[in-house]
Amino acid sequence: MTRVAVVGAAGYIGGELLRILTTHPEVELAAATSRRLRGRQIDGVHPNLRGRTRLAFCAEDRLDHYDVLFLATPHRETMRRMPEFLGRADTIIDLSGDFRLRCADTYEDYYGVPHEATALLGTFVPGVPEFHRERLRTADRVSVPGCMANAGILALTPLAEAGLIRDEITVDARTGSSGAGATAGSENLHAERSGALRVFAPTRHRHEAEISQATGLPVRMTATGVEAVRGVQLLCRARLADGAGERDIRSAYRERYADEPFVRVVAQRRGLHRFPDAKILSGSNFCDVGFALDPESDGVTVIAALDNLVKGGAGNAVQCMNIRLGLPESLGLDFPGLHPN
Amino acid sequence: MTRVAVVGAAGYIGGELLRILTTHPEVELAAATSRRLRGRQIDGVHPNLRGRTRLAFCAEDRLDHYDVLFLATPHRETMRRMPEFLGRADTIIDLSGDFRLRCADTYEDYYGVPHEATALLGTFVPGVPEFHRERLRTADRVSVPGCMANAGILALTPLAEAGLIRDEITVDARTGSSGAGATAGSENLHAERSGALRVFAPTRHRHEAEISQATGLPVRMTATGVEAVRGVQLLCRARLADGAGERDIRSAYRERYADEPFVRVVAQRRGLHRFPDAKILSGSNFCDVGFALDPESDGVTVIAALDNLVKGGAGNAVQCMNIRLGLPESLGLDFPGLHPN
Amino acid sequence: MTRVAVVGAAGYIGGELLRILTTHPEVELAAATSRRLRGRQIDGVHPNLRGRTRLAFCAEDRLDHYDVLFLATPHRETMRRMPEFLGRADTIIDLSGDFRLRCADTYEDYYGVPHEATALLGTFVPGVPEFHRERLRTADRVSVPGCMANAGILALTPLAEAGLIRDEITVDARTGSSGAGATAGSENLHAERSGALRVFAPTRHRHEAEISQATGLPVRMTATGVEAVRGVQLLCRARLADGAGERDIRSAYRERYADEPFVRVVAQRRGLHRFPDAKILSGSNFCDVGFALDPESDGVTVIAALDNLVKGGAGNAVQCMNIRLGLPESLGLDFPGLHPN
Amino acid sequence: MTRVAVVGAAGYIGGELLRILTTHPEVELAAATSRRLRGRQIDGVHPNLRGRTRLAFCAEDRLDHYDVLFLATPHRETMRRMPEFLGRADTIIDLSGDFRLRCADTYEDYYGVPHEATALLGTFVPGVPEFHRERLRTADRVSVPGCMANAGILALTPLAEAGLIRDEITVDARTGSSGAGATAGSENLHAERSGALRVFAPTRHRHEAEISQATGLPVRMTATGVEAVRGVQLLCRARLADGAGERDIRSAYRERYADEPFVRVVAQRRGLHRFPDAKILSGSNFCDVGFALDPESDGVTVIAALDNLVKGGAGNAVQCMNIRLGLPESLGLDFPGLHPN
Amino acid sequence: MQKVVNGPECPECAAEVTIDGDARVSEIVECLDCRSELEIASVQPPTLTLAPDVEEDWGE
Amino acid sequence: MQKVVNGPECPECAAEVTIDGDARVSEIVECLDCRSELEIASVQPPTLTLAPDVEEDWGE
Ligand SMILES: NC(=O)c1ccc[n+]([C@@H]2O[C@H](COP(=O)([O-])OP(=O)(O)OC[C@H]3O[C@@H](n4cnc5c(N)ncnc54)[C@H](OP(=O)(O)O)[C@@H]3O)[C@@H](O)[C@H]2O)c1
Ligand SMILES: NC(=O)c1ccc[n+]([C@@H]2O[C@H](COP(=O)([O-])OP(=O)(O)OC[C@H]3O[C@@H](n4cnc5c(N)ncnc54)[C@H](OP(=O)(O)O)[C@@H]3O)[C@@H](O)[C@H]2O)c1
Ligand SMILES: NC(=O)c1ccc[n+]([C@@H]2O[C@H](COP(=O)([O-])OP(=O)(O)OC[C@H]3O[C@@H](n4cnc5c(N)ncnc54)[C@H](OP(=O)(O)O)[C@@H]3O)[C@@H](O)[C@H]2O)c1
Ligand SMILES: NC(=O)c1ccc[n+]([C@@H]2O[C@H](COP(=O)([O-])OP(=O)(O)OC[C@H]3O[C@@H](n4cnc5c(N)ncnc54)[C@H](OP(=O)(O)O)[C@@H]3O)[C@@H](O)[C@H]2O)c1
Ligand SMILES: [Zn+2]
Ligand SMILES: [Zn+2]
Repeated sequence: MTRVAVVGAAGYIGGELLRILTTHPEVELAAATSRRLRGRQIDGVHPNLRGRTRLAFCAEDRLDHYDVLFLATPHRETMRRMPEFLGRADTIIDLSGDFRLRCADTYEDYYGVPHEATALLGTFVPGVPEFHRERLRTADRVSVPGCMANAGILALTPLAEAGLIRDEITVDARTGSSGAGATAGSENLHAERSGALRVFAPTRHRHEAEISQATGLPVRMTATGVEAVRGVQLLCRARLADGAGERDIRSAYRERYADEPFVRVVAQRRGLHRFPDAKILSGSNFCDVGFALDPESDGVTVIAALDNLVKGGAGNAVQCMNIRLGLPESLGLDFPGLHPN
Repeated sequence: MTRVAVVGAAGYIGGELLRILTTHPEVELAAATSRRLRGRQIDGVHPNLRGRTRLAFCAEDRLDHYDVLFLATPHRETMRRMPEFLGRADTIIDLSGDFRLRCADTYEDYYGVPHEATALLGTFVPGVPEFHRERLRTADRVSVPGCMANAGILALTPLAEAGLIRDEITVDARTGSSGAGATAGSENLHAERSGALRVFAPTRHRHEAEISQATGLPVRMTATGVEAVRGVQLLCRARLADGAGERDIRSAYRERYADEPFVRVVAQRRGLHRFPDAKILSGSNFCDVGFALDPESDGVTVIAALDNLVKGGAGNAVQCMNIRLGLPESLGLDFPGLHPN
Repeated sequence: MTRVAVVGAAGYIGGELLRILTTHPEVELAAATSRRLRGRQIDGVHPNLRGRTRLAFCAEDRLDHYDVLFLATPHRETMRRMPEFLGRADTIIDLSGDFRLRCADTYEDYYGVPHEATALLGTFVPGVPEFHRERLRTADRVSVPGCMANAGILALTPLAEAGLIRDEITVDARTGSSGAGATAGSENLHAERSGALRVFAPTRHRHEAEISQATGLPVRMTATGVEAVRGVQLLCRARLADGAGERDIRSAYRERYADEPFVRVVAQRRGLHRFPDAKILSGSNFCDVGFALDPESDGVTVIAALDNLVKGGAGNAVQCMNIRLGLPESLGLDFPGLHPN
Repeated sequence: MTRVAVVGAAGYIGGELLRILTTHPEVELAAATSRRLRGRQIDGVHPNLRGRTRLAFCAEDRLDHYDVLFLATPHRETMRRMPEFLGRADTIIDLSGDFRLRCADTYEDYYGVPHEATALLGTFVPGVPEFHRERLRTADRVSVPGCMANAGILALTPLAEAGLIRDEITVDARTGSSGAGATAGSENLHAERSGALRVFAPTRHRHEAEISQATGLPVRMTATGVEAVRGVQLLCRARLADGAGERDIRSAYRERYADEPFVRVVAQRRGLHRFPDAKILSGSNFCDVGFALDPESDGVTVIAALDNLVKGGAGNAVQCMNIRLGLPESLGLDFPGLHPN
Repeated sequence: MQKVVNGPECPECAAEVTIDGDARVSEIVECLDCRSELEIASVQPPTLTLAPDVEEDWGE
Repeated sequence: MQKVVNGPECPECAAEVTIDGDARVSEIVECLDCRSELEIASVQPPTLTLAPDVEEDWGE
């Protein structure tokens, strides 16, 4: 049995890690930390785990050494404490934003503070199995992308790699409320957030830097909070390279994703479910990717959807862990999602 | 022009009072207080009022004297400060729970603290136009009922008065999130509250004391938070008195409410909208009341719905003000609600 | 491998059966019927199954013989066709309402039509593992209870059996829209149904007959459609038998459900999640049961929640199948549900 | 009193017209047609109007002659029947899509059928008070823009007119379910539509033609159904003309909209409500317009929101009527919207 | 203005039902209180009977 | 492995409460059944009392 622990386990990403790890057949969840709730049963704040575990949260200073340590702590905080965490596990899988960008300047530009562990920046392997699987097999430091970033990376990289799109890409992202974490504030008060169409990033959402880094293309991204708890959907616009057409796009995706367990290409001509929709992805580790060409211009609309807490966070992290441990990649991740939901 | 002011104007009831009062043709909104937001424009937290007013919140110590003063402050706090408020207006309309119950012991029983202004308890007229219209014409102190209480009072009093029901009444109330006010806490975090069916009062919800006081019958009440921002619906069960039947019930409501501008009897045999549903009442001052008899027993189900912030709060308070000022009772209250919504 | 088939597989219960059966390790899903969609891929209407199966719907006349046949067809229709279905499988698991009530008169009373296969009525074993496990081990005909009925049966039977409650029980049920199936009509139009608090059964909801049959007590039940796709919650009121108290109630549940894999007792004194709430049960096979005593009377409020499509339907049916086949009872049913959701 | 009638009055736009017209102080609602519901009370399908009117729907052949006739009928059908309607009123206000585009070819291109009343195409004045007020004062034929189109026109025209933006504009629109009308189908079934992020137009939504016609700029538009009943929000991206900056944008809006009763510029630096959000606009006739400049590029994001049934339909139509009749422009349209909602 | 006959009682809820002066036997009218569908059984004097109910089964 | 003492009953709901072997007087433990907060009153033998309730007023 692999011994794993989760730091920041009282939060939403932490809780989702606990859900997956407590049902994962090859790991033993050895510790889950919370400063505020130490000593309390984890099912007190994660009531879906009732009857599944009798684990209680522990304080961080009770951590010992684990095979894998997941970090589900806020950015800024995570980089400060990374040296300490590195000593506590063979493999660190970080879900915060602190080690996703390779370049310290870009970090400062998008996060508004200087990076405090620049020496470590280059040492993390991106937690994107679809593009870094080989490196992940031996990686001891993994940095999982942001929820919207992952959707953008999976949607756009195959087209960028194949040279099928050019120029600037625009991304219109929509996100549910769990993306903001479990901290109460007036912005997340039910009466305020419910039914909102809140453009919280009219330009330059942070995740654009990650998508740009992965695709090598300039990206302009907005983000809007929509009525949902879980779920992210991206609507991206790009211009086709000269001569590129629908078949090229479809082939590029097919080639890239034919054997991927968790990426599905959804671009159908009929039915209710023609393009990726986060509604049916809650709890699943799928990222659905689709596209449509404008018949009158060189524009292509690319659409991606995922559950921000799963393929946009905890599920993707466990997929990385499975790869690192040489386990079947889908272990613990086979829930397909619900319909209707 | 009547000069009015609102204390606690940054909250949800306060905001709804501002909405109604800024469009009311016969009043001048002279002041709106907030401790936290004093000096700020009121449309900062009440964005629906953009373009309607340039009023800023003021601190409470800036209040002078008004024709009518509305109190939209928390219970407990309100009773402590009532003596001070009484000096600031000809007519006080209190929306808190502090002066609704005539009996200090019942207050302590349901609110968990002793009443601190018992001498004032009997001096408030219940803000229920349907049953206290005459007293309201000259009342200087009005205590508006609780949101769910008002629905229960309007649904059950006609039957109790007419002797058509007997024994204990049970009330199962469902409420939206705005009923809990504008203070952020984990219980009202969107991701937690959204889609919830949260039984927050499995027995003895406070409003049962108000309904019992009004109807003279024992009441047992539960309350569940449901997915909605606005809206309250009550499902009440009672037993028919000997010999009472469907026509008696219908007549009792008809007689009571035929001329009431804001109570509608909704008990239809066909269609989608057979019984009261809060969905179509948002923003309106209606309380809809309906009923159905069990064909096989002496049970009757009584259903009531209203918008907790309007007929369950601010709208009802303005209706009381209109009566007190001798204005047409519906002034400022004619928005019928939306469908679909 | 056990060969199973689903009739009525294009509906919501049918789809949920497909979800569970396609991931169940010990069964082979051999056929799924739809009249309207025969020949079409099942993931066309059940998009969550994309990538999980390449099965297409077949017409009913293509059915051959199976180990287990699930019926997810409308009531009335099912009883007419039952003789035909009986010939097509060793074990029939019926999810319709047609064989739940033992008494033909009660059926006619609640369903409005005479029963057309009265000779078969007594031959079905109730699909309630918690109370009929032994009979289910050898049952060839299983009739799974209604979604709300199952919640009521699980909540109330332990108390009735132990003689802890007496007299009439009232049940106030709240349900999401998937309970009405996949047929479009104005009552289920999004703009009409969204946010509704629709009392569609103000008295005598059909499921009261099932709860009454199981508990032996008179039941009066109402049902309200609330904003949710999945999920049922029941709020039941009963009177305690003389001398019965909180500990007796708790012990009765403990004894009954200590070893049950899918019933949890949720009656907590603190926290956000004190009583059963369907919000966290989507996709899971749990029924949560809780209670609270009125400190001032002999009243007890009993609360139950489940996902109507899982423990209220398809999941419960698969649990019955597992028992019948001698498989571990939780096989294919281990998804714990999501939080937040 | 002005005598008005509504054709297609059982639909969602029809119902909203009835809501506004029954409370409008200067008009008499003389007739409301429905083929399916002729003879039935209008409050049967528009339950918010209970107690407001005793009008019943009439068949279309019962129409006589009115001062103003509103058409709330489907496109294609409306153009066929326009000659007949023209004879029934002094002023026709058409809410369908059939007379919005000046060019028959563009119509065919976007609606997929040839226009059948091309001779009438040029005779309709666009129902956009903000840009055609003078013509509307005497117009006998008014064609109100599409819901999303109106948001786009109001958001972009001031910038286009002032030469502040150049090249192609992209528009990502989000819309609630009432935009699709009151006809039940599986695409609008609550369980399917609820919580959806459904990209129903990945390219070339019809309303792009209207926005392009009004602004003179090429437009590429997508549309996504989001969880809401009412409400439209547009997120538009454009490039600034050389030298244009934030102040120019703000001035252009200010100049255009300073005196407009129903357009508000919302582009704030602080608070929860910095940009236009349809959440607070339900029932109101406002279109809120805002913008943000990308600090690192020449990109500008423009955001607009409105209630599709009000400023995107019925309210805008009544505003046009008020202008035509020489009435105060806001008459019957003063509901400011609700917060929270 | 349509002539109205000051009408008979709704057999379901006893509300007074208003019928048009030119109404004919077997036409359907709606009771404004309980919204039953009522059939005009006779016009002189006006009498009403309950029209057969269409089943509304919301299944939930 | 932590040592556990097979514990006393929860004073609220009579569930058996498990306490760590190294628990001290006045520490707070949670009843796994009813989630009351319980204070360890003594360790030899282990006894529990109900910790004072924080008021949870959800106001609605
Ligand atoms: N939510 C998403 O969709 C998503 C997706 C991908 C990645 N992420 C990333 O995952 C991380 C966690 O996100 P979340 O949404 O789960 O946030 P969250 O719900 O706010 O949880 C964060 C947890 O971290 C702990 N914490 C807070 N401040 C801390 C500090 N200064 N030091 C140590 N621990 C602290 C808190 O628990 P205690 O205070 O009890 O210790 C809290 O439960 C963030 O870096 C986020 O960017 C989030
Ligand atoms: N919400 C409903 O549905 C509803 C219906 C009927 C009646 N009521 C009653 O109406 C009152 C207000 O309810 P609400 O929902 O509007 O609550 P809310 O949103 O929490 O607002 C209360 C306001 O009172 C002010 N306040 C808070 N504590 C105060 C104190 N100690 N002294 C003075 N002011 C204080 C706050 O503003 P500052 O801190 O900025 O001053 C706050 O904006 C309550 O008594 C409630 O029971 C509510
Ligand atoms: N929804 C729930 O929560 C729930 C819970 C427990 C039990 N149930 C019961 O499960 C059954 C199915 O419910 P559902 O919600 O899944 O309904 P549904 O979504 O309407 O599906 C019923 C399916 O049955 C087929 N069908 C319809 N009429 C038929 C007929 N005359 N003969 C044969 N097949 C017919 C239809 O498919 P084709 O027309 O394509 O053949 C349809 O897909 C019902 O008996 C219901 O009472 C439902
Ligand atoms: N929904 C919006 O947000 C919105 C906004 C702006 C403009 N519009 C436009 O307004 C019009 C009405 O839209 P809606 O959303 O209200 O649609 P709707 O809810 O479907 O209503 C359309 C109404 O037209 C009647 N109708 C249908 N087919 C007809 C035909 N062939 N001939 C005559 N009447 C027919 C129907 O009533 P009966 O069958 O009972 O006669 C129906 O009630 C459409 O042209 C739409 O494009 C809609
Ligand atoms: Zn009637
Ligand atoms: Zn306990």
